[in-house]
Amino acid sequence: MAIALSAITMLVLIVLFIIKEGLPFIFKIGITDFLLSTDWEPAAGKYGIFPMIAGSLWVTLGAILVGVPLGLAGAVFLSEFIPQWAMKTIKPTIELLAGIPSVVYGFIGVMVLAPLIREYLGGPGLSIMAASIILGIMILPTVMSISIDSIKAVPNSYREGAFALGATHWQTIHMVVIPAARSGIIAGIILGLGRAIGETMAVIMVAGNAVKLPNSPLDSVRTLTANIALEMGYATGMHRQALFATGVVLLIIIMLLNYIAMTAIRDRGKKK
Amino acid sequence: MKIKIIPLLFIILGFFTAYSSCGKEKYTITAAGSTAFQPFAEKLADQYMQLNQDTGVTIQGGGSAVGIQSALSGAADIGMADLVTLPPEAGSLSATVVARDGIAIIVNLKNKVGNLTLEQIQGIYSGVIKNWKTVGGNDHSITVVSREAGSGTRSSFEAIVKNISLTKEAIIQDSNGTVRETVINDANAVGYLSHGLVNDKIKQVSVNGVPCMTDEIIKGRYILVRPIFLLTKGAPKGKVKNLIDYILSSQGQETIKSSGLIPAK
Amino acid sequence: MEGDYKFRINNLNVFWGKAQALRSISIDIPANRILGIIGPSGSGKTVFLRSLNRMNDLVPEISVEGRILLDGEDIYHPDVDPVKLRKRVGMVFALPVPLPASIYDNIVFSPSLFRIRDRKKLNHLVETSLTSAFLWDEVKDRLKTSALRLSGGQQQRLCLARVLAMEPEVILLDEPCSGLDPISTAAIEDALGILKKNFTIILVTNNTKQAARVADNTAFFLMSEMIEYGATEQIFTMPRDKRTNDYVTGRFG
Amino acid sequence: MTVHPRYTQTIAIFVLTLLTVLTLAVLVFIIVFVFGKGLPYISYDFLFAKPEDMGRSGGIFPTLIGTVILPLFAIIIATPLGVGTAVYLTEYTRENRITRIIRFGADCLAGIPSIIFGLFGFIFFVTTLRMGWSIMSGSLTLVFMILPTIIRTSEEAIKAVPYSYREVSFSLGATLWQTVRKVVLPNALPGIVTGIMLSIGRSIGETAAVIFTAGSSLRMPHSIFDSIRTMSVHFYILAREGISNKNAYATAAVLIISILIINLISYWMMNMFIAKKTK
Repeated sequence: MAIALSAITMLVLIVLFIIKEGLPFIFKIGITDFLLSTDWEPAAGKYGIFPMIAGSLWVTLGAILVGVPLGLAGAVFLSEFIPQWAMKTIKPTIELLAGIPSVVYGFIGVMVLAPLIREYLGGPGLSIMAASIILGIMILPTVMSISIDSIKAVPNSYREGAFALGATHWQTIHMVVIPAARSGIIAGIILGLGRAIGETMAVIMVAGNAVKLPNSPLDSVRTLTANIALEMGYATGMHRQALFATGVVLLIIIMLLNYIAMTAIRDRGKKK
Repeated sequence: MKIKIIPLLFIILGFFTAYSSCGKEKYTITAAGSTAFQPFAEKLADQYMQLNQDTGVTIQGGGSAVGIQSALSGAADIGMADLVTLPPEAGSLSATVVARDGIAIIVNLKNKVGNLTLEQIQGIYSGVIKNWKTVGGNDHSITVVSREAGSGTRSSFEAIVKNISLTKEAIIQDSNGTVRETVINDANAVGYLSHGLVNDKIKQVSVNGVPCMTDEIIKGRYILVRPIFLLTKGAPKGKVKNLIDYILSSQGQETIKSSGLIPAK
Repeated sequence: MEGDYKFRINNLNVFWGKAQALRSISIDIPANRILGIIGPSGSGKTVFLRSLNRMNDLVPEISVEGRILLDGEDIYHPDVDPVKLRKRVGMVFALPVPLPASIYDNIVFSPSLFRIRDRKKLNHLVETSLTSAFLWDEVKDRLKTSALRLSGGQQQRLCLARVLAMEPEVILLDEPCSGLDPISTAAIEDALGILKKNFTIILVTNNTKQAARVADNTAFFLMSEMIEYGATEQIFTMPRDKRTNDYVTGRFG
Repeated sequence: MTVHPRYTQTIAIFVLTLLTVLTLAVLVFIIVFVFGKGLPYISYDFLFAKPEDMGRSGGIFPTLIGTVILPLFAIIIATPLGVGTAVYLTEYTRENRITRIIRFGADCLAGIPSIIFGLFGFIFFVTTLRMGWSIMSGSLTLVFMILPTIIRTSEEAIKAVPYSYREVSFSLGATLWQTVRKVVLPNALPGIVTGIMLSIGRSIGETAAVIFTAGSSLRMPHSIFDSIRTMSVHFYILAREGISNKNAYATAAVLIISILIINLISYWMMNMFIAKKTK
């Protein structure tokens, strides 16, 4: 009880801290000006973060498009079609990848991926596409390893029941196993999503950080996190409050995403 | 219950070692701030500690604003900042110029442009000049690489070039090293960085006909130059003063010069 | 129906949410006998059984009214600790649920909760419980292997032995043989026949023949009500209620 | 709609195989790339000598120590807190508005960028509590950062323990706490360990939060109130400031190897544990 409360208090503390530092600023600037203006020039007193909001959403969406199908497919394949002994080497390898620092992924993005994109697809290379792919790869291990755990946790009797009713292995997987493991899989995706939208260093390295609304996946963007991290070291006064306010917006976006995900789980649960 | 006692023991053990070693700890000076000056500060600190065995010097990065803030809050004894003009909140701090640093304009080795005027630089960074053709290069659009808002290098650069309203197409990189990497990798890129970090993988262009070289800076002919400040709360005293004096001594200034920075005077 | 009564139950009503799961049940259960409870699925047998060791407490939607006396004490009295009650009233579930640990550890699970640490005593307990559950000979050489490797019938006898090791006074069995082969079923029935010397046994079963074979007394539950209660012989040969007759002769359900 | 299930199955398995191979290929490429560029420079001296000239030459020993100590302290503090909270949420409270809010909060916090934790740590621990840039500030900040992950993964693992196990435990006279300790936690352990592994990984790989709180001093720390630099921060500084690419790759390779070793140890421990239960 005391433990739970202290952990929760710690978490609340952080949220309050961010809100206290950031919220007054938003009201001072005006919510619409802050959220919808496309001009970010702290030196000139212009604080519009719309390009960063767009940037974060694009990059996260891209990461999900790359990471979730791959991660889920990998998890299903590895837990349903691979013998136990092979799994014993593959799963640790995946978890190993979850531990590789994001800066290493970012560095590989700069050294390998960005030049490829610049060469073959055009643009500056440091772009939404580069960031999406790198983030997608980064969240792969998280999505995969948690999905594997929850697929493994589905009792074998469910599978046997489905087989006994004449289902093929694939039907069993998508009609019985995945629905049963859904809660865990979604938890994995949410964790991955959180990691993608919250990732800072790797994104700074590969996204190019230009403050503008992107026109194509090959354009350079700046995410909300990058905006905070890039300027935090220097910012003082209003500028620093603006960065905390960026943090508040980020927090709200994350809450919205989680809320949507949770309603999705609940609604699907009701239909059953 | 077993589960909980073990970590507790660890924590207690941690505190114990902390306090037991606190007793024999020597005096430590902490300096924090400018990432551009950090490498040189490390070097100077090493030399200083060779001479003064009783004093430890810890160098932290974080950026110029961290330098100012930590000097103000007392988190660091010395704040390091590399801005042309210090922000108003640094007014209460005592500032000592210990070195100067040239800002070099760099392009890719394949680029044939060798000189830019201040007006051309202003035009490129404001997004008015979009093609290398306009300034005597090949027919390629320019990839503008700049630093993050608040960066000491960027604010100094913009303060000297004047009237830059940075083009929205600009790629933003958060350190000298990455600006350099970006320009190395992109044939159409232009960037600026600390003079000491120019290497042979990139090409440095002259500004108004003057190359960015130590001699030219000392003579005052190269104009993109910014000072590096050490900030202290009140006038430096005791060990801190001792350290700053060492940096300003001929030996310290020699180190600064040999590492690629420009001496204070 | 002579002798001491272990349980005396008076006007027991159980509600599951708004629905009534048991309707004014009154029954006295004699000690050292086997009570068989029969009835179709959904008649309230399991809910009744779980009221006796307060397992129903774990389901927030369930509320219990009425009096259940165990040796004259109201088990729903606020002073009664359900944990201590459950130690006196053990339970075997319909599906065998061995904990994922060794056979030995499954048996000593309960004793070790009560701080019995003495190896010799534990070993002795393991042997006697497994023997009483007719399982000792089959597993005595592999007590340290996982209980999950046993067959279904062996697992259910392990669960019985696990309850015995707790040294309870009453054993509740909730359709313990529903998934088992005839040989395992026979083994469990034999074990119960011997165990009743030391325990009061309440056996819920879907299998009326099983009740006829092992129970001393039998109660018939239908639609949340207890229709009839009496000596097993009487229930099966001269039921007073027509519905009982229909059920035991297999005419419905 | 009318495609025969067998064909769907064949197509599905084909697609799955393809995606899995692609995934594994990408992941293997990353490891091979880093090892290829970094392994040749790793030597005894590189690991155990002190860095010279900002890391341009010399070794990485102090950062090795930092990488071990910082996550270790963080995990030691965060694990009991996180698992305890998960147990409390799943076993001691009924599902209600408050537990949902807490869970929602934990989910959201899992998504907060580490830079914010870094900032919080900098202002709260480093300046307000005057711990300075230190091992202490760094590991406490990491505790905040990994707590949500540990809570959520532990909760999932605990929920996955079959309800029947709990019933059995209660019916054998166990109290709630005994049930949690002897039945629920042991059976949830693999999932909990996965969460802890993820958190260790995240702590080791963290740059933004650490650089602001533990600092980036390259010297050997003498106490937990000294600043320290972890390998990730070292890598970041080497690579970003263009100090030395080859030392950066070598540091990354060492990082991956250390994570490998940690994972192997935890797998070994977990296998020992599972073996004890099923042998």
